[in-house]
Formats: sequence, C-alpha cells, structure tokens
Amino acid sequence: MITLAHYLTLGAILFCIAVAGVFINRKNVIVLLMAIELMLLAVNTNFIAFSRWLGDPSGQVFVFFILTVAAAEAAIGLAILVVLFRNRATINVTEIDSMKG
Amino acid sequence: MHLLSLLIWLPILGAVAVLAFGRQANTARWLSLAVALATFALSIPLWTGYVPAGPAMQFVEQLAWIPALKANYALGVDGIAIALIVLTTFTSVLVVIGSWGPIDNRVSQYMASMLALEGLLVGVFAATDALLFYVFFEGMLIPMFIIIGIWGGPRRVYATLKFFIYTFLGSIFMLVGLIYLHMKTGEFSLAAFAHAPLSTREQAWLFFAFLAGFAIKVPMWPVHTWLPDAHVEAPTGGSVILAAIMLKVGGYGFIRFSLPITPDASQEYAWLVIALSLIAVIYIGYVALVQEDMKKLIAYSSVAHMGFVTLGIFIALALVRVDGNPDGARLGIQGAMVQMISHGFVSGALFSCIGVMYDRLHTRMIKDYGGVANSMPWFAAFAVLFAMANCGLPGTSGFVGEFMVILSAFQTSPLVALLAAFTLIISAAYTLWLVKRVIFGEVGNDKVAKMKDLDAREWIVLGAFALGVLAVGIYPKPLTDLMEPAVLQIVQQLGLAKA
Amino acid sequence: MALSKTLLLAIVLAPLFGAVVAGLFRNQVGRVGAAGVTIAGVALSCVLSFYVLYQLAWGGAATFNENLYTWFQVGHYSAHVGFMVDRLTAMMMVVVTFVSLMVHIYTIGYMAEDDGFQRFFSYIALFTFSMLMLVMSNNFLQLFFGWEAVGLVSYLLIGFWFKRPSAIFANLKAFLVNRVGDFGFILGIAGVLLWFGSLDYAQVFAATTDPAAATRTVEIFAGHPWSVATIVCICLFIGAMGKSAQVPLHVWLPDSMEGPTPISALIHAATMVTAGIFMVARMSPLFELSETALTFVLVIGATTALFTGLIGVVQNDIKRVVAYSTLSQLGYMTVALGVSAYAGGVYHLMTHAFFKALLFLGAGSVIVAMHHEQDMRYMGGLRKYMPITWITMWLGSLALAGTPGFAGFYSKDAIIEAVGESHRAGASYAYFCVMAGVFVTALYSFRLLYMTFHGKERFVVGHGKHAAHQGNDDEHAPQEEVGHEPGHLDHPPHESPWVITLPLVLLAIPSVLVGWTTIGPMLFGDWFGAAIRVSEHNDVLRELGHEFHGPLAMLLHGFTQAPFWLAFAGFAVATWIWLFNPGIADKAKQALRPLYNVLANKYWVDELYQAVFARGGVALGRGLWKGGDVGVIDGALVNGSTAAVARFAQVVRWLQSGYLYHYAFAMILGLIALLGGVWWVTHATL
Amino acid sequence: MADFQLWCFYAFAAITVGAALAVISVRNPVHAALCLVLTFFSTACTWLLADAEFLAIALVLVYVGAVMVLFLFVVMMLDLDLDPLREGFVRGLPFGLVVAVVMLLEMLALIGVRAMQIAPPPEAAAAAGQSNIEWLATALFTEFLLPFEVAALILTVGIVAAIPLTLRRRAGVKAQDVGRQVRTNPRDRVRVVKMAAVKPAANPESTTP
Repeated sequence: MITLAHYLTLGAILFCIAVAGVFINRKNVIVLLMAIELMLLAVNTNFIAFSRWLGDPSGQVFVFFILTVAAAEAAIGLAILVVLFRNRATINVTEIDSMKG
Repeated sequence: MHLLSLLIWLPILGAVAVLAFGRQANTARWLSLAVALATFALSIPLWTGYVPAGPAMQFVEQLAWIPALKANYALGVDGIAIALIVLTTFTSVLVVIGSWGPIDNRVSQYMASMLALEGLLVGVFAATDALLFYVFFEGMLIPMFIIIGIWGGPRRVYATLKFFIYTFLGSIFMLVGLIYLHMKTGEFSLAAFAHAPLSTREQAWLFFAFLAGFAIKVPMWPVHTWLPDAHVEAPTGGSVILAAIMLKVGGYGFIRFSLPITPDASQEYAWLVIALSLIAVIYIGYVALVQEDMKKLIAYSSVAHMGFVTLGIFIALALVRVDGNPDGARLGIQGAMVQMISHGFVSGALFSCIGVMYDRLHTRMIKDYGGVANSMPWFAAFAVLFAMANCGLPGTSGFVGEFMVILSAFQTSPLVALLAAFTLIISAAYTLWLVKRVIFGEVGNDKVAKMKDLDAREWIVLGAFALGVLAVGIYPKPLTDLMEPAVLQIVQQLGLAKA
Repeated sequence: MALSKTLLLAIVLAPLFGAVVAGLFRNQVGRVGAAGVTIAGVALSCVLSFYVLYQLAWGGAATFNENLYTWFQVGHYSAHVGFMVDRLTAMMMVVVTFVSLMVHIYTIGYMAEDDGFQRFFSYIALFTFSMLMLVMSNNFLQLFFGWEAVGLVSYLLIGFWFKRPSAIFANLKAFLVNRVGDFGFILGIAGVLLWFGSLDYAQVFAATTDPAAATRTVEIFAGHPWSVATIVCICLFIGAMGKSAQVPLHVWLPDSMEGPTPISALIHAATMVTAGIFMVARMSPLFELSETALTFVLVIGATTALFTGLIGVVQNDIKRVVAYSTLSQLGYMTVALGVSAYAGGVYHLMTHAFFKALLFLGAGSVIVAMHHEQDMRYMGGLRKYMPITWITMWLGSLALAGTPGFAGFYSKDAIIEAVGESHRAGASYAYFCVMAGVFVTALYSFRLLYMTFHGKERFVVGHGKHAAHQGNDDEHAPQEEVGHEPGHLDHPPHESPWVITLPLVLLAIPSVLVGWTTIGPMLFGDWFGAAIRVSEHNDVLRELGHEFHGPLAMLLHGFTQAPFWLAFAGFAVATWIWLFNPGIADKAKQALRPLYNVLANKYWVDELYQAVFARGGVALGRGLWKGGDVGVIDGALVNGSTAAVARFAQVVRWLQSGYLYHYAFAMILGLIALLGGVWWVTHATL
Repeated sequence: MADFQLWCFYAFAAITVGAALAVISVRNPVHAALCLVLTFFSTACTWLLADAEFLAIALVLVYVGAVMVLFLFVVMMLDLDLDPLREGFVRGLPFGLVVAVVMLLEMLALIGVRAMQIAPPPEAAAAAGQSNIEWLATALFTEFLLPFEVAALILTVGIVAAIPLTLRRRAGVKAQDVGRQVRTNPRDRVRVVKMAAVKPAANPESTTP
C-alpha cells in the first residue's frame, strides 16, 4: 500500500539531490537550471500527493500553474543564457560577478 | 460646482498640456501663464463665496476613493485654507511671470513642474481626508525635487537629496501616526480624528509624530538646515514657491492636525515648541546676520519668521487652558496665520529681488554687490520696501502677524514676549545690514554700474508683491475676518480635554 | 464748532499725496512740480492745523475722538485707526506742520543743486504725514505705526546721500538703536493690552482711574510679582529713550547729522526726536501710577541733560554742536516729565522746536555759504558776509541759553523751578544736573557763535587749484568735493538766497516771542485740560502757578535767580575764551587733557557699543552658524547619520559578492535554518 | 493488487532517484539533460499512481516534449568548454553531500515518516463520479479562473520577452532588404543644385602669362 509518506520522502530526496547538484555544479549554469527544475519537480510531487490524500483539487491546480511558470522560466532562463554566452563566451558562473556590491 | 477639484486639477492638467504642446518655449510660457491666471481667477470665488456664518467646511466635495480603507476623496475649506489657497494661486502667477526670462532650457518641463506643484499645494490645503492630505503632502515633494534638481545651482544634487530625505523622514512618522489613528477610528476623515478619544499617552506619541512631520516642513530649529541649502541651489521660482507656500504647509499642519487631534499633548509639550520657536527667532537671527550669500540670509530669516508662526499657534494652548483667555488664543493663532500669509508675500518678494540681481550678475554673494541703488533706483525702492517689511515695519504685512503674536504672548508670559520681541532688533540688523552692503554705498564694481533697472515683467512681479505687502499691512481686517470663524472653532475645540 | 473727520483727514493726507506724487512720478512732475505739490500739501496741512488749534482753543470745539476703520478685531481685542485731537495734539500739529513748511521752503534753496531733489521732497512730505499720524493717533497701534514710520523716513533721510559710507553707517545705526527702543515700546503696548484689555487711549485712560489698576502685579519670573504699572511705563519709556535719544540710547543722534541739514532741523531737532516727550506726556495718566517709573525717567533725563551737553563744548563740527545741544535739551524735557511737569516738558518741546530748527537751518545756511564746510575751525568772521543768518542765529542762541524774555527762558526756567519743587527720589541729582546744564548750554552756544561769526577769518578765499572743478560740481554738489582742502573756498562766502533766509526770519519770530505770549495759559492755565493728567500730590506746576504773576514778573524775577547767573557765567567764559583770547582754548585743552579726551571721545560709548553689540553680535552669529548649524546640526547629526549609513554599507557590501552561487548558498542555508527552526519549535513544544 | 502498486512505486522511485543523481553528476550536459528526461518520465509514472493522470501526461508532454528539447537544443548550440565548468566538482562534493543529507534528515524528521503511514482515502474524483480531468478542470475554470488567465499572460510575456532577448542584428550582413528597395525615391539619390550663372571675369592679370 502506497502511503503519503512514500511520496513525501520521494519529494524530499529529489529536493536534496537538487540541492547537492547546486553545490557541486556551481559553475555550470545549465546544470544549475536543471537542478532548479528538479526542485520544482520535487515540490510538484508533494503537491500531487497532498491533493490526492486530502481530496482537494487545489494542489493539482497549483502544480498546473507551477508547470506553466516553470516553462516560462526555462524559456527566459535559457534565453538569458544564450545572450550571456554570446556576450562573454562562457557560462562559467564564477566569471559572472557584475552584480558585486 | 466642484470648485476645489477644479483648482487642484486644472493646474495639473495644465501641466500635462504644457508638456504636450510646449515644445516651443514661448508656447509653454504663454500656456502656463494662461493656466496660472485661470486658476487664480477661479480661486477668487472661494474668498467671495465663503459664508463666515456658514458651516466650518465649505465647498465640500466627497467621493469614495479607497472604500476598503474608508479613505475618501474629500475636499473642503475654511477661512484658513482659503487664505492659503489664494496665496498659492497668486504666487504661482507671479512665479510663472518671473521665470519667463531666467529659465531658458527645458522651459516646458519647468513650467509644468510649477503648475503641478501649484495643484498639489492647493490639494494639501483643501484635503479634509488625512490620506488624501498625505498623498498631496508627499506628492508636492516630487515637482520641487525636479525643480531644484534640474534647474538648480552647482550643488543641487546634495541640496535636493537633503531636502527630500529630510522632509520625507519627517512625514514617515506622520504617516505612522495617521495609520494609528485609522486603526483607532476606522476611517481617515480629519473630523473623525478630531473626535476620537485618545489617552494622554497616545496623544503624546501622536503629537511627536506630527511634530516630526511638520517641524521639518516649517522648518523649526534644529531641523532647519535643509532650507538654506535648498534655497541656495534652487532657481528663483523654486525659492519663491518654497519659501512663500511650501513652508506654510507645516504651520497649516500644526493647526489642522496637532491642535485638534492631540490637544492635551500639545498643551503638555507646548513649552517645547515655544522654546524651539524662540530659539529660531534669536539663534537663527544671529546666524542670518553673518551670512555671505544673500539667498542663505533670506532663507535663515525665513526660519526666524516662521518661528513666530509656531509661537503663535502654541502660545494659544496656555492662553486657553491655563489662563482661560480664549480671545488671547485667537489673537495668537490669527497672528500666526497672518504671519504665514505675510511671509508668503515678503519672502517671495525678497527671493524675487535676489533673482533679479542674480539674472544680471550671476552671483548671490553680498561682496559682489554694492551701491545697486545707483544703477537700479526703482529696484532699490522695491528692495528697501520689502526689507522693511521683513523687519516688521508697521504699515507692511510683516508687522501685523508679529505684533499680534507678541501681544498674545504677553497675555500669558511676558518673558516669552520679551524674547520674541528681540526680532525687532535682530531682523532689522540682518536685513538692513544686507541693504546697506548691497543697495547703498558707492558703486561696488563695474558690473554693478552696468546693471539695468527693472524691465516690465519684473515690475509686474515686484509691484504685485508690493501691493500685497501694503494691503495686508494697512488693512488686515478682511484677512482676519476671513479666518476668524475657523480660528474660533479651533480655539473652542482646544478648550475641551480629550483624554 | 466741532471738528470734522474730513478736515483731519485732509491734514494728514495732503502731505502723503504730495509725497506719493513727488516720489513715484518724480520724472513726470519734475523739480518744480515736486517742490510745488509737496509744499502745497504741507501748507494746506499747516493752515488747517492752525484752524484746528484755533477751534480748540478759542472756537470751543470739543476734543475729537473717532475711529476711521478697524484694523483687526479678534474676540474682544481690537485695533483701530483713528484720530484723537485735543489741545495737546493741536499744538503738536501746529509745531510739526509749521516747522515742516519752513523746512520745505528752505529745502528749495539748500538742495537746489542736488540730484535727489524730488526724492528729498517726497521723503520730507512723507515724514510730515507719519508725524501727523503719530501725534493725531487715538490708540497705541497707530501711535506705533507713526513711531516706526518716522523712524523709517529718518533712516531714509540720514542715508539720503547713500553713496557716503558714513551716511549709510549712520542710518543703519540710527534705525537699530531706535529699534532697541521700539523693542521696549512694543512690549509696553502689549503690557497695556494685558493691563486694560484695550489699545484705545480713551478706554485705557478711563480705566486708569480704577484704584486696582495701580496695584496690579504680574509675574515675569515665577514667584516674583512685579508692578504692572512700573513695567509698562518703563517699557514705554524705553521706546521714548530710543526716539528721543536719551542716554544710553543717544548715540544715533549725533551721527544722524550725516543727513542733509534741513532734515536735521525738522526731524532730529524739532519734531521726531520730541515724539518720545509727546508720548510720555500723552501717557501721563499711566505714568502717574508708577512713582518708580517716573524716577527712572527723571534720572535718565537729568543724565542726558548734563553729560551730552558737556560733549557739545568740545565739538568742532557746527552741526554736531547743535546736535549735542538738542540731546541736552531733550534731557531737560525728559526731566520735566520725570517730575510730573508734563506740561513743562511739552512746553519746552514747543519753544525748542522753533529755536532749534532755527539754529539748524542757520547752521545749514552757514554750511551752504562755506561750500559744505562744517568745521568751525575754518570759519570765523562770517557776520559781515551773512548778516541775516548772523542775527537770527544770535536770537536762536539767546533763546537756547535761556536769556530772560526769550522763549527758551520761560520754558527752561519753568522746568528748573519744577525740579526744585519736586520731592521725587532723584530730584536733587536732577536739580544739580539741570543747573549745571544751564552753564554748559550757554558755554557751547556762544562758543558756536563766536567761532562761526566773530573773530578772525580762518578760511582762505580764491584757491585757484580747484577753479576748473566748478563745472561739474552739480554731480555731487552737497558732498565734499574730492581733494578739497579744509578752509579753502573758491568764492567768498555770501548771504544765502531768500528761500533760505525767509524761514530763518519766520522761525526767529516765535523763538523770541512765543514764550512771552503763551506761558500763562499753557503752563499754569488749564490749557491742556484732560489731555495731561497729574496726581494731586505730584503737581509741581500748580505749586509754581501760585507764584506766577504774569510773564513780565517772571522775566524780572528771572534776573535774580541762579539760572540766569549761571547762563551769564557761561556767556562770560565763552566770550573771554573764544572771542578775546582764542589761544586759551588750546591751553585749557592741554591742561585738562584727560577730561578733554573723555569728552572728545563721547565717554567711549560708541566704541563700547561697537565692540559689544556690533562685533559681539557678528562673532556670536558666526559662532552659532559655524559651530551650531554647520558643525553640530549639519556636521554631526545630518551628514553624520549619512556617513554612518555609508560606513555600515561599506561593511555589508562584501555580502553582495555578485556570484549567483553565493546567493544560492545563502538561500539554502536559510532554508536549512528555517527547517531546523520549525523542527525545534514543533518538538520543543510537543 | 495493492502490493503490485507499491512495487511499481518503488521501481519508479528508484529510477527517479538514480536518474536525478546522474543529472547532477555526469560530465556531459547533454547526458545530464537526457537523464533529466528520464527523471521526469519516471516521476510522471509515480504521479499516475497517485491518480493524477492529467498532470502526468502534461508533464511528459510539456517538459519532456518541449522544455527538455529546448535544453538540449541550447546545450548543443553553445560551444561549451566543459573542463573549467567541472572544476571544483570534487571540492564541492563533500560539502554538498553534507548539506543535502542534513536537509534530508531534517525533512524526514519533519514529515514524520512513521507517523504518516496513512492509507489513501477513496479518490475524490471517482467519488464525485468524475474523471480526473473533469475534476481538475472544474476547479481550474471556476475557482482559479483569474489565476489561469494570468498564467496564460505570463506565458505570452515569457515568449515575447525571450525573443528580443536573443534577437540581434549583426552588422555587415549582406542581404537584400526588399522594403527599402521599394521605398527608394529618386529625390534621395540625385540632388539638383541651382546656381547663379557666373561669367568668368575678364581678369587681365590672370590672362597674361
């Protein structure tokens, strides 16, 4: 029998893998973006599980919106990436510090 | 008829029109003049149509604005507000005329800022809803910020930032006070605030919140240092509006907010305000004495004169509540109001005079002048007249307010009156010393010798100011009669304890 | 016949009209027009003033007291503009308009070559208007208006030649010293309002009869009740001290001689400076309530009378001698007020106005003849060049010195007698001062005459060096020509034109006769009626009145009295030194060097004020500005807080590395902390 | 039956976790992207087990079909120098693991794994006699209509924003601009200058050699 805890654990593991990915791939923006997608996936999984277990469609509606926003974010993020690469010939995050205060 | 709305929005829409159609400098000037004149003409019916025996607030307008907060677009004026609104529209016309020649870059933007400022100032005086008041109160910083920041002198950035942050800091405290009052009463109407029961402690907090907002605006010692810097850097028109009208918002705020909403705290801390006012009169007088920049000198003299306004307002509390002399209190508040109107004329005129000289020699330093009377006799005549009004010579408007405040102060505390009366000596010293060094004497240098006397536009501006100065000085009764019902009501309200 | 409002308005407004026309339309009306319109205005005023006086004195007209309009009305406090004309006012109106008319006529000649001809006429007509507003007022507000307005015109006229540094220094000084007086005056007015709740003469004076009024007290400093009467009267008198140049506020009057001579005669001798005397006389019902204040008045007046007269003895500038004599005579008037002999003070005011205006105008005539040379050391022997001026000056000086029969004798003798009668504290000091003053007066008066009109000519005529200079003289005619050596004249002095000598003659007549004809009714009769009120036990003039048996008897009696012999002694000493033995003066100067220094430096009062108030004020201002405003408020508080924020920002800016992954770390660390916090909270509470 | 679902869940979850680990650890971004596709796909399967059919399909269609293709496209388009990007991988590994493990433990503790052994309630959609899509759409188009519209707007803005971000006009590209060619006007090409006729001055000095 699948319980709520199964889904939540899966979500937590996915999220932590994504966090670890952010840490170990701190220079590669593409992988960073992928890690973010993973985090969103973990969150979505949690939403779906709760929606199922509470019998409330709001969770799934939220997932729907998150997918929408994530798609937009991916599009913009990659566009920025392309522009970045075109201007600086690198996607190495350590070389991008124009926001330094 | 929505006269007040018209007075607020006509100049603001006029500003938009000037921006839109004012690509040609002259188009912008004439259009602005037309708008300013129309606004002034429309403000006259306020005075003539005001019924002294009628309700406290007249020409009332009310529209739901933010229903969730019960904030209304509520307008209404009493005699005090009418006097200040007419002063605003009058001065604005003169500022437009006075900026005709001296401003020659970005004319349409300058004129539009001035018109927008005029509309916002009228709004401040006409609002009877605290949130609306606050919006106008803050809004008027923006055009002034632009005027000083773009057309100002070399240190304009420092001056604008100082001006903006100083006044903004004060009004934040005021906003907190207003929000608290909104939580207490559930609405933003000033009338509701005035009737809200408040404990002594609450009143004390609110009193200091309002004090922070308005003292900086007045400005009172020791939060006055933004004013000389702002004046020195501002273009002439900006200085005129700043001194003649914007400072009055502070005094008006004390009368509209502090006195009716926190009467008990005002009484408790009146000594503080009175002490600060007296410091302003004497300390600032001495500081003005040694200024080397004419505009700075007049700016400091503004601070000193505004000290009489706050003194007149707060001396009233002791008179009503301790001495039981409400008539004396009315005299004090009337004196403060007349002083505000008079200072509008006098400081506006003096800054215009400095502008006239600045346009010719492009310096404001006293040492660069001398013997201006030789080359500009008519100008000298005006300058001496306004200088005398600044010293409070009877027959000019400058005397009326000071006289009434001193009379009123003597009724409760001869010592306060004695210190206040020092202004007679100090103001004469710094003003006439300035006149001596700039106007009189042998011609200072070749440039002074070549200065041309007033042209027609300058004549109109200074002549109109002179008429105002003399009219109020010789026959102030119409002015005091206009404000009397409002003052009476304030004093009656002061008599009732709230806590 | 009752006086009408229209009539009084005409008296006041005619000079104002002239002033406005001559001032604002100076180019349109020209020189003749400006002089014509102002003289016509003042002449009309003068004629009507005589008419008013006639009506009040002989026509049986009642005192006029009516408001013109209300200035403000706030609660039960109100201020009005209105006229009160009784015999005191009428006398002042006549003096003011008559002297003013004389000065107007005289000015045609005196200012003939000046560029500011129209401006000058505008100013003096404006002055006449202001002075009339002052004396005709029926309330304190308008009194103060006139008070300050005459101060303004005085300021403008002292600085008439505004290119001269000394003139614009003097006018600033005059205005500021007057302002010190006004400072007291306005407090006095505020005190009157506190005391009686009104600013109206009639109401205030009516209320003084209430016995409670005299005993009312006020606490200026908590716990110290002071008498309101004393405070108010002293405050009002401080105003009079400023305007009437009493010690220690006398310093502006000698400097005011920088102005053209006609205004020295009109403003700084005959009328404006006597406004203080008039005001105290007008306020006699108030002053009678405070013995302390009257003593104060007495001591101040006596000090002024003697010590300023002494300075006059060592002055060499002809106008300054007359100016110090004015100070001294103002002191006499004040002394009279101080012993409650208000009528005596006012009476001396009137006679003094005539003979002092005469002396000033005569001095002006001499100055014109000497081409604006004012130093008496370069004069002498002028009597043969300008006989009319010489004779009228003699008449004026005799009146000033109190020669029996002349106007000054009657008024001054009455004051001295009154002081002698008084039992007020300080009266004996005052008596000594006024007696000594008589000697001093005679000394400097005759010194002036001898140095100017008699003896050897100490100027040189026909100095060729500056002959070419004559052509462009018009540009700055009244000023000393640049490079003009003292005592060198291009032409021999000559008698002045008729516009100058006519006023001299017209003023000489009352200087001689007015005392004889008016002393009876004005001093000892009931001439002033209710205008001047004296308490029963203070009324020294009534005491004197018992011994008064007509002017002739007083004249004869005068020869037997000490003042006459003191004056004669002064005359004798002056004659001996300055007419017959001119060398003695210098020897005396050497012998009495310390005394001479004290007098020549005017007791160093000017230097003291300059150091303490002028330089001290500037130093204080600079200290407050640089230390207070720039240093503490702007430096430490305003810019200090900005600097603190900036320093804090400098510290925290390293947190903004700009690296994306640093921000991501921060977020994740924050998340861990948050989760840990939630965990801790949930498990701690469970 | 129930156990079969549980085993299926374990299988999908294992693939998901494994693929996710591969995403963050493989050298080549192309491989990483492909692993991510696998993660998404297997996650979609677990969602199916939770009766979220619509979202599972949508995830596959939208993510795998569109977003991941975009990723791959970008990765392949950019000529990446991979070595510097891998620097610090080993250095960051221990710290990343520690952080991840600590976080995981915290989360699991908070979830209360043992406490949440709850059997699923009867499916709400089935109970209402609706399919999952109907159930979801009812909520989406009634209660969440405004957010739905806003989401649509966000997507549009995203598309519009992405275009100008990446759009660039290269200098020196030789291409025909037909519009410009059509718009040409003879007056822009030829300038007719009117000049006053000047007679050559008869200058005797210049004519003489």
